[in-house]
Amino acid sequence: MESKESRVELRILSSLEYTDLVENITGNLTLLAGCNTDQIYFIQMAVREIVTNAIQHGNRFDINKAVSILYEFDRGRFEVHVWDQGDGFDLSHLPDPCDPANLLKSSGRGIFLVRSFMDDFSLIRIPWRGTEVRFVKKLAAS
Amino acid sequence: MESKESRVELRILSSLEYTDLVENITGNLTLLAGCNTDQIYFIQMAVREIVTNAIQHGNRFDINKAVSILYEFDRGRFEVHVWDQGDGFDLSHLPDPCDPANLLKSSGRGIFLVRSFMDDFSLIRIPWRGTEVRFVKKLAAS
Amino acid sequence: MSIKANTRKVEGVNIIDLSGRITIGEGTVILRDAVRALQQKNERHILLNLAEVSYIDSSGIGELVSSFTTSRNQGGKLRLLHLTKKVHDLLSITKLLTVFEVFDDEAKAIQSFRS
Amino acid sequence: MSIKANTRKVEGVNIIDLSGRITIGEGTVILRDAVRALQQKNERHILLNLAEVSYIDSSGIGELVSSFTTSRNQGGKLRLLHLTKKVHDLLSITKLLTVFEVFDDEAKAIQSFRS
Ligand SMILES: Nc1ncnc2c1ncn2[C@@H]1O[C@H](COP(=O)(O)OP(=O)(O)O)[C@@H](O)[C@H]1O
Ligand SMILES: Nc1ncnc2c1ncn2[C@@H]1O[C@H](COP(=O)(O)OP(=O)(O)O)[C@@H](O)[C@H]1O
Repeated sequence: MESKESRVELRILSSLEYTDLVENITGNLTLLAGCNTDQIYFIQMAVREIVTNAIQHGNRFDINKAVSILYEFDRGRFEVHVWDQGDGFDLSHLPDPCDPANLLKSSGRGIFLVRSFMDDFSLIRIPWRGTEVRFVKKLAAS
Repeated sequence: MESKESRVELRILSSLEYTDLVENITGNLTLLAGCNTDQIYFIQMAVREIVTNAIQHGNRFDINKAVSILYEFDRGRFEVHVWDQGDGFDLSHLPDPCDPANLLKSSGRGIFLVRSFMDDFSLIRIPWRGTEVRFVKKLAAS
Repeated sequence: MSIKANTRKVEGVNIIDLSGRITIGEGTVILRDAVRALQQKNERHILLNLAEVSYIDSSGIGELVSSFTTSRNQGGKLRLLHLTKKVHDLLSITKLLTVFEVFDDEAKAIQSFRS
Repeated sequence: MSIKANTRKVEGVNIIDLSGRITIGEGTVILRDAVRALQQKNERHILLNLAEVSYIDSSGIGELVSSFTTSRNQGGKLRLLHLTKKVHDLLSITKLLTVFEVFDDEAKAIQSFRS
């Protein structure tokens, strides 16, 4: 595949049954993008965490709501957008899972991990439509 | 996965680079649907042929046009819809590739094969929007 | 794709050998059930062997933490054995290496419960 | 994922050993190029060994047919060896078994070009 941009969109229902499928597809696409083993692992993990959040927190497992995933990539970057049909949330209000007060909490580490491993992370609330999470992994021009 | 219906939608650009990806995804979904090896082979082939047609004949490799694939399945059936943004064609005017006069033609066997292996096949032209091809493979309740 | 948990007892320590993927859903449930089964029998020395864990997600990490805290709340001890590089890195970045006692050697891990 | 074509000559017959997937794009191009290379050297006896062909799509089938007709138009012969069940079934359903001469045995296939 040349350095022109590739784009693939995927839409699933709000059930965790699809997370393995999404992981497989993400794996296929990262290979197509020429990612190395570490990049594949980090991108698969990031997509899994964010899609799980979209199903769980965004659409609250409502099977009538969809999660859309848009992959855009070329040799230099792998970008992912995930939309759900929920009310969104405020990134600036998320507790820091590494704060000693939160260390023993049993949740709240997903977005932290994604932000640690991805090069760019943002969240947009789209009024009346839902939430979009976007992140990018830069791929070293190898 | 229970017998309730699953639904996954995929959108790609009009380039043959995506056909292997689509085949992989189709493979993943047929496994999720509990298809057997033969069913997987036939469904993968059918999707490949119809998506290739959509890219090639429908969108004429125009990278600005998309091909959408909707998979709907449960334990009893695997249904696929493929949309392109082209002008469509008339199924009833397709030459029969098995007619002795056509046997030595180098093309024109894709739809014939899909119709041979699938249980249902139809084509709808959607005015100003494109063409939808739909087919179904019945899965024996095993 | 999913996880297996086998429990064996060595010198008074219950070792749960986990293999596969500890992820949201089935993966975390199997881990939780294996730990709870021991806690219900009042077994207080639990060692989770993660050598064969190929993948863990944030829910899996959360489940390790819950297992640790429920154990501690009962006056028990839950420790970790044989972290793969991936799991080690995730526990490191989430600062959980400061919470868990982690061992590379089964004998030493077992011994640690004596003190 | 794609196809390989290796040509060898046995008793005046050019055998192209194909392996992999003969599908639209690269797959059919490699087959076409291998056949053309022989035709340009005026080699008229071509045997396509499909034993290792795991998959063929309608474009691949079309390429087999083109190879056959260009060969015949030059007064040559192109025959098939070792069809897998999948390829056999596809050629059967498309009535192409009535077009191609197909062999299961390399020696017999080679011999057939003598007559
Ligand atoms: N798509 C989403 N829609 C609404 N809220 C979300 C979404 N994603 C995350 N959140 C909120 O952010 C919090 C932190 O998410 P995360 O870091 O992934 O941890 P966890 O999922 O374990 O809670 C969630 O508990 C939830 O309140
Ligand atoms: N999506 C499509 N849009 C427009 N025309 C199509 C489409 N799919 C098939 N066709 C027409 O039907 C013909 C037969 O298709 P097919 O049986 O797949 O054989 P082939 O692709 O080898 O020509 C094509 O040549 C084309 O004219």
